Amino acid sequence: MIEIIVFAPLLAAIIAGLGNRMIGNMPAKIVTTGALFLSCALSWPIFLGFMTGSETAYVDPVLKWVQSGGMNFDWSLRVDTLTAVMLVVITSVSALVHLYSWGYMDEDPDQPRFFAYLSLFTFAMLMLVTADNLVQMFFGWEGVGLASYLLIGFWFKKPSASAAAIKAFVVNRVGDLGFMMGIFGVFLVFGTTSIPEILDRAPEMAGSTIGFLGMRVDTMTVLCLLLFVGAMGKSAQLGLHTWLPDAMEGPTPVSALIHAATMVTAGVFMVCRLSPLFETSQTALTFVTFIGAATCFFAATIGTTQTDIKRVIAYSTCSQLGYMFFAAGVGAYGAAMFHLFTHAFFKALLFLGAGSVIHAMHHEQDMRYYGGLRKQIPITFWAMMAGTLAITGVGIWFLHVGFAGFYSKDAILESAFASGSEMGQFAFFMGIVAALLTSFYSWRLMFLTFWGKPRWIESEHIQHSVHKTPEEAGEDTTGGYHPHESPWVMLTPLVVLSLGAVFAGAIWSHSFLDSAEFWNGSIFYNEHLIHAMHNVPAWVKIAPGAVMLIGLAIAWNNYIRDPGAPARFVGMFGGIYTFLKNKWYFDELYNVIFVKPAFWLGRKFWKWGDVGTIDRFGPDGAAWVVAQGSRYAQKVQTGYLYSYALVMLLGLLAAISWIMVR
Amino acid sequence: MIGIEHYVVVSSILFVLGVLGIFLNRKNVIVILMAIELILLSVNINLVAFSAFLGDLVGQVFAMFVLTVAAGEAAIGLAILVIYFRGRGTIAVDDIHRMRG
Amino acid sequence: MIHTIAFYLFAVLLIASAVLVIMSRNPVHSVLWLILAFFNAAGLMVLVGAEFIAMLLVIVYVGAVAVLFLFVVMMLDIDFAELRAGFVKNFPLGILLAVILLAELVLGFGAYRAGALKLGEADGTAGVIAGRSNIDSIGALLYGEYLFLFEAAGLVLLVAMIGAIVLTHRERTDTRGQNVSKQNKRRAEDATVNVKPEVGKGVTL
Amino acid sequence: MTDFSQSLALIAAEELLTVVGLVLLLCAAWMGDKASRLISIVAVAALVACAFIAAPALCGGLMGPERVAFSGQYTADAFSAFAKLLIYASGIASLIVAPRFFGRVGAMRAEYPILVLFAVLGMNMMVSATDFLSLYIGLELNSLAAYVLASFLRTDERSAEAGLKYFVLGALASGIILFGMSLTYGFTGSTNFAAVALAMDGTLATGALVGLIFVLAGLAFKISAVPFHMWTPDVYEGAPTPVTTFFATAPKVAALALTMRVALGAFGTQVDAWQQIVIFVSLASIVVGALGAIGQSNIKRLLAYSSINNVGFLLIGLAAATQEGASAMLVYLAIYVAMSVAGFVVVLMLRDAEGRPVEAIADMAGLSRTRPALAWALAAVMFSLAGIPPLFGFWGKFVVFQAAVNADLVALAAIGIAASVIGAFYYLKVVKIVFFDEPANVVAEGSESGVDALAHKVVLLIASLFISPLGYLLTPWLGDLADKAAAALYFVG
Amino acid sequence: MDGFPILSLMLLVPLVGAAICFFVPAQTARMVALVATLVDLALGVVLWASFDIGGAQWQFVERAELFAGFSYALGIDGIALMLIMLSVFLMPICIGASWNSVTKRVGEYMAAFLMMETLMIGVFAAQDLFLFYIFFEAGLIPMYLIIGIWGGDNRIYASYKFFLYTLIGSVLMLIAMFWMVREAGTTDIPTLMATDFPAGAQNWLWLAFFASFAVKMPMWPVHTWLPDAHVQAPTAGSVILAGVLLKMGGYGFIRFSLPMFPEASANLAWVVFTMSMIAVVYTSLVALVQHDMKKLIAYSSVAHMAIVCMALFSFNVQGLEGSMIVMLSHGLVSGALFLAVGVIYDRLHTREIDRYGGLAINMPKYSLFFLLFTMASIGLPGTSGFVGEFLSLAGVYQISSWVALIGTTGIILGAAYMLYLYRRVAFGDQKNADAAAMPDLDKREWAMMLPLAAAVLWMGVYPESFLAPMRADIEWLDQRLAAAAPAGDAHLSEPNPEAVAEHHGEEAAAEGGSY
Repeated sequence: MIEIIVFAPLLAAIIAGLGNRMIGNMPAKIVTTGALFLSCALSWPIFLGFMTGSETAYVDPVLKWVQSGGMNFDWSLRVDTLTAVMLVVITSVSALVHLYSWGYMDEDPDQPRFFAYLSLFTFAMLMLVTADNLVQMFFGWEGVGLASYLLIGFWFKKPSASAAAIKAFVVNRVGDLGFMMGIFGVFLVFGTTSIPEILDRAPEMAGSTIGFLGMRVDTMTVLCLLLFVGAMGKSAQLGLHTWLPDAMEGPTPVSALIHAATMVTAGVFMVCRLSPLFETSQTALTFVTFIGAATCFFAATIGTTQTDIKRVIAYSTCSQLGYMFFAAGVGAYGAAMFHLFTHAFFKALLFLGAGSVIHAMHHEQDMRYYGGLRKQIPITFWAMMAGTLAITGVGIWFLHVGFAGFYSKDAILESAFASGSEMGQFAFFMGIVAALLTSFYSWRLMFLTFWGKPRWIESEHIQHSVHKTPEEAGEDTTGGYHPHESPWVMLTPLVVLSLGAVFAGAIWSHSFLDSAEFWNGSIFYNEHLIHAMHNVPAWVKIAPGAVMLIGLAIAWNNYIRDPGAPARFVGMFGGIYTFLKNKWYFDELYNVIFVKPAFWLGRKFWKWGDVGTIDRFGPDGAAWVVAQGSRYAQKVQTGYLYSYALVMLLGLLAAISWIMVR
Repeated sequence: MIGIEHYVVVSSILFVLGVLGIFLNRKNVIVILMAIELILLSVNINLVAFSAFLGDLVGQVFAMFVLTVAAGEAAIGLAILVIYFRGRGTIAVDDIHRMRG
Repeated sequence: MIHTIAFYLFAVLLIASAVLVIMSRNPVHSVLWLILAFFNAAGLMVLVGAEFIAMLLVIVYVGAVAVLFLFVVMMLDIDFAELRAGFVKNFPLGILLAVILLAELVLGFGAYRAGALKLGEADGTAGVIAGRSNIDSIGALLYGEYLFLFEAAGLVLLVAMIGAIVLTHRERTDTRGQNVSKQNKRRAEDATVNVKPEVGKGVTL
Repeated sequence: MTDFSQSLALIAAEELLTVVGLVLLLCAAWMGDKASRLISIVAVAALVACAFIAAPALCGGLMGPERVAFSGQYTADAFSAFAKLLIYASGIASLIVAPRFFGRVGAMRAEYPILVLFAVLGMNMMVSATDFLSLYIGLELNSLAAYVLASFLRTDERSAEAGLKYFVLGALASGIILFGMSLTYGFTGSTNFAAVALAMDGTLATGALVGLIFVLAGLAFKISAVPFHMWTPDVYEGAPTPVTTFFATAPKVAALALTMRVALGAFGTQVDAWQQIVIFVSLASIVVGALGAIGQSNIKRLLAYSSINNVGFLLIGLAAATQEGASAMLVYLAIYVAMSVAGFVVVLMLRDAEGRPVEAIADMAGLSRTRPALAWALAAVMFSLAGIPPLFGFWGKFVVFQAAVNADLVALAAIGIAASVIGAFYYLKVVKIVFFDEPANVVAEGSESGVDALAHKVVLLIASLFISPLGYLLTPWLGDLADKAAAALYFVG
Repeated sequence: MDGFPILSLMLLVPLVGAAICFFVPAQTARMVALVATLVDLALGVVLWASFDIGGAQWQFVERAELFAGFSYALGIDGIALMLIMLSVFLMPICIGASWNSVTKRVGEYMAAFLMMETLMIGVFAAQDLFLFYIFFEAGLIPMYLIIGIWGGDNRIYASYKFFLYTLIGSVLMLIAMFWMVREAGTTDIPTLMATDFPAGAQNWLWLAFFASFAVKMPMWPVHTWLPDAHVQAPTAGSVILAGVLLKMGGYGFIRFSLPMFPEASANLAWVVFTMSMIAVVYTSLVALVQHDMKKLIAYSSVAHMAIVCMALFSFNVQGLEGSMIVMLSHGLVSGALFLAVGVIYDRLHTREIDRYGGLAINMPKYSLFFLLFTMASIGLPGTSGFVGEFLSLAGVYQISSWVALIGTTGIILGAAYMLYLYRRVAFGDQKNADAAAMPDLDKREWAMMLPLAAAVLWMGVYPESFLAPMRADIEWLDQRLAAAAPAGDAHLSEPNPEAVAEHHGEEAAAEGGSY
């Protein structure tokens, strides 16, 4: 069964990818989407089985992979609760995205390729979550990276798209360096890469020290941190996040699937999967918490200033991932996974909704040129509304009912507070601020897009479509453009995901958050924390809802009531605005620190090192010396008898002298 | 008493003079040929002197062969010199350097 | 005593004439100095009792080789005035090297101290046969033990002869030899021919 | 010691050569230059016959007193037989290639084969010499013939100049050797190698050492080792190409064999005295030979420098001063002869459209397209000279360096082999011009027909096959023979 | 297959083919070469199939005292088997790659290639020290001619550099060999591998061998011949150069330096590590700024080979097996990349990266293959590159975390330059009309690419096929090195990691066959 789930997408990808233009669009779409729905259909029973406790964890070996000395790892599929959760998330979102793409990519000439990539991605992601050893996880890890690369660069004619693709791959590789080093370290310490064995033996290694880069450090800390670097890269955490916003160059369904719902959460999954390992190092956990909290705040600040609808959602994703990490960091792995689960639904929903908007707006992505779309595309509007309500965590705390985000986000914030550590407190406050910002930018997005007057004519895309310039259009700010609601293949996923965004929290919050039986040992389950979480002060429970309302209010004020307010704000705090607008200047910084020096060094090494030094003093120098010697040897050969005789005499003299002084 | 060392010194001087004659001469090749004869002469003196002082006639036989060969050598040398002169019209040592390098 | 005086006389003359051989501007003079050197060398050889070699030296060298030199010098018909004078550039270096070589030779043998030279010991098989002359003993040796080399030396001379002939002999095209049979076969009608040259054109012979 | 008649039997080859030479001389005098082809053929036949005479001594590994003639002046042992066979082979090759070369300028003269025969005779004496007297006579017999051969194209200025230079410097070298021999004679009391070796055992008067140095220096001239090499390029260039072929092979073999006999035999008890000098000379020869060759534009000159370079490698074997080293030198010599013959035959086969010889390397550009077979043969020669396996030239270096290492001369071997890379420079240059450059269309296209051309091809084919990888199949055989020869050299009776 | 001289036959087939090629017209020569290489490939398959995994260490042994001083001794172990397979696998592809692109002097070209094949197989199959050397050095000649005759504009310089660089590297090795043979009294490689040379001499011998293999490998800073040679060589020449010739260096380390001089290897490992670390970073950065496709790939080869070097001197099974897999993988991948360059070079006759662009539009199949090989070069899991690099670096980490860290940066930089290359070639706009008009792969090119792609994936997904034959040999080597192996820098404190690792190793071995 699990084999079918995992390999059906691969098979579909191969058929669609290699068949490509030979088999045509429709068969490719049918094969891939069909495979995904099949996988999805098979995944839910497994998940539900774990929920009800009728399934138990098992490992399904597939094929021998590598056996080298003591280092053995094989292709095998592991199924347990954690995997099951990921299975449903991946297959469901992927299936819906496949379906959605039928409509979204309808006019694209390269559809088989697109669907093949999507299915390939799904396969890789499934391999990641079913991994029984770290190396297979790494396989999936890189496999999704590849798919991400391909899909970001799907419109490869666009220079920005291919640049973004490379950036995504290379930045991820930086994380992978950590991951690989982590695996090496794990192998060195435990002599295995099998996850269960590592987790079994992790506690007994706690407290030992190891030499690393010439320092003596705590073994478990260094291992966890190395592995976590990998997670940071994949999950776009502070420092290694720069690729994620650029990844929005890919088609929107891709953003929904990969850069919101699944791939970017792989880091969280990894930390949860290895939670017993991380639990052995408090330092590592503190670091995880810090990074998560910092990212969650930092990404949210940027999100408030972006005008590209997808970028806003991208930073939002980044920020939400921060939540998950600090949840994991304080030990609330269940909460982290739960947020991952709910986030998958509402973030995919938001992206697909945004895609629908973009589709309607003739590929215009700048929110400044939207406005008043509520009436034109009502279903999309309501779907987006569901997503926004979910992400901002709307709910009624004392009744304990609300949208999906309400359950998961509140649980995270509460557990952070409840953890009692200083870093937990820091994370809590960061989370609260981020929640405010989340509310603000989410509503800002909604208001700019769906409320107010149409500002479409300013958009070049629209101008292109209606063949008018703003001057020609005159008073009609729509430019005579009439957005249409998307086709049903696109709306159906929206509706389904909306259901998830609305109800997922309520349905599964108990299982994820409070049920040790549900997790059944697949993650580290901290009973104390759960207990403490339920007993946090009331203000802690109220705070998220309160800041959500504040954020909503600010957004309403700025974008509905007083559209001039943002400009005034910019006038007052120009510095901060520019700083945020330019994403804290991370790209520029990296450009100066890494990219430019790399090219500069490369050129130096080449021209000055290889050509100027090694060749010059090596082979060319030797050749020069030889040529010089040759010239001299020829000069000595004057052709005159007496000089020949002289040389003979000199030789004779030298020999005699030598024999005399010997 | 005149010992063998006297003869050796004389022949050494003669030998050195012969060598000098070869590489100091720039004027004409004939003198070089004569210098070679001087060298051979020095060898002959050596051989004969050693032969006498050793009481062994092989040295003198050797000297005879040297003499013979020297005659042949002179003949060949002069013949070569003649054809060289026919070709180039000069026997100045300084001019003999068409081939070099 | 007379032996010593004779030695020094011959030695000094030998060296002096050798110096003049290589220093003379005129090759003819050089040849003459060479002849003198040979004579003196022969004298030295007589002093150590090698009369036969001494005579041979005079006969072969003075009689043959030196004359050959003279002959060639004359034959080549060189304008000696044109020959650039003297030892140029390398002279000091050459002298220096020569002096070093000489010093090393002399010092090397320890020859500067009388009686210091220790010769090897001959096995005695080729000594002077008791009661017979130098030439007699050499003859016995040469035609006995060294017969093979003697023959080979003959070949050396043969080769030298062949070589000299091969190199210098040339069929001269500008001389006319006499061909008797051709002369005899010649008839008058072949010898004369009537021509009628045009005016002003002359006759082609 | 043997009696006189037995001595005469031992020198059968020399006798044959003498008689044939004299008879041919008569023929030449009688029939003139018209008979030159016939004389050549007879001369070749004589050399072949000589080879058959020499072969048993080698194959049987003969040595010892019964191979010594004329009370120790002459030794016809396996060692001399090995060298003689190489000399005969070289002589045959240079006789075969001569008519075509000289024929073009109408200078094929009957004396050429006769002089070659006498030169071979002289070399026979050299390699068999175990006495300074026979050494000297042999050397001079060879040298005089060689001087004449060098200036054989008497109308060619370069040939005359070559002869003159060769003569003057050769005479100087003979003088040096002679002076050395006279000193050795005086300080040891004998001219016989065995006796000299015996007398030289132990500490020695400086005079004898000086004599030793003089003798070796003179021999160094004959093998054209640095710094006594200066004549080589000029003479090789100036001499007619068949003669150069001869010079590069036979006299080198003879002189080296002689050097070995003198250094390891007569002066074998004084290895310490000359080993360092030989090491220096060998390295200097390798480097100077290689450096000198790089700038050359004339292929004959280049091959001359190459021979200097090769002598350097050979001397590494001598520096080892072991029986293994001697054996290695002989193997190297055999291969060297084949390489040189092949190289010069290729040069001889290069003609421009008018039939003039081509000597400029630049004119050989693109030869691989106009004369592919010739080009490949030349490439094989060049790579072989450079010592690149799988060509047989590598084997020569191989055994020599192995001998050096086994004699604990690791540093010498390392430096020597590193210096050999310099040599690769110019060998590659030739290959580059022949294969990589655009055809210069100087060399006439197509292969020629006729008996002479066929003879060239046969010689080239044999030599090329020998230096090709197939040569390795001969190694056990060659090595065995060289071992026997070296054993004879080291025989202490 | 007992007693059947299959190795000799494999040497002979291309040799005979080469001889024939000299004398036949162009098209016949092509066919002859193809048939000869395919026959050799078939023989290789037979060889692999009849190789007894877990059997004797040396198999298919042949011995004949044909020569003086050394023997004609052939025989292979698993390591040699794999490298021979690589050679025979790449050769038909090389012939195919030259099918149309070589038009002048075809017979000689094919002959040179076939000779090359004989020599390559000879290097890996030789069991005699000197026989090995002869094969090792002889390869210079055909390669010199291939670069020099059929190469690019600056071929003369490149061919000289190639020849002299590699020659000077290897001559010192010969002297060391003499010394070894004298010391050990045999030229038999298996015997020498088990000979303990005096520790004092080992360092010098090691250095002499190192000089040769470092150049061949090539290691920084003696790598500069490689970019030139690659750039100037014809496509097939580059393929064989990168694919097999570079492997001779690695093979030399694993066959000679390590087993014969274990102590010296341990003492001087720091040299290798330093040079390799520099190489990884240095050459990767240089690759990043190249404008010439072949040069870029050539520099990437240097970086990859640096990882091989590191891993070889990590003194553990993972490092050794990893380095072998990297070598095999690099043989396939860089060969394939050069082939890919050749495909477009044949069409446009330029290697300037900027002249291309947007090839994914008009050459989608080509772009797919190119992508696959790019990814394999980057070391994407699932391709051969990953298995090798992963094992290698895992091995290196056990000895030094610093070296492993620097080595692992190679995977970042590798991704950067390769993707940058791919982007400039396959992505973006079609800047040049002529590049945009190039047709996609034809059948011949398909037939060349497909086996390579299949092999790359096979090795990535199921490397067991390649690891299994080598396992026993690597273990033997590991045991040989055990006494000399330096301790890693980890020094894990309690509990005792060795005991744990060993215990686990046995367990895993016991379970090994159950899947």
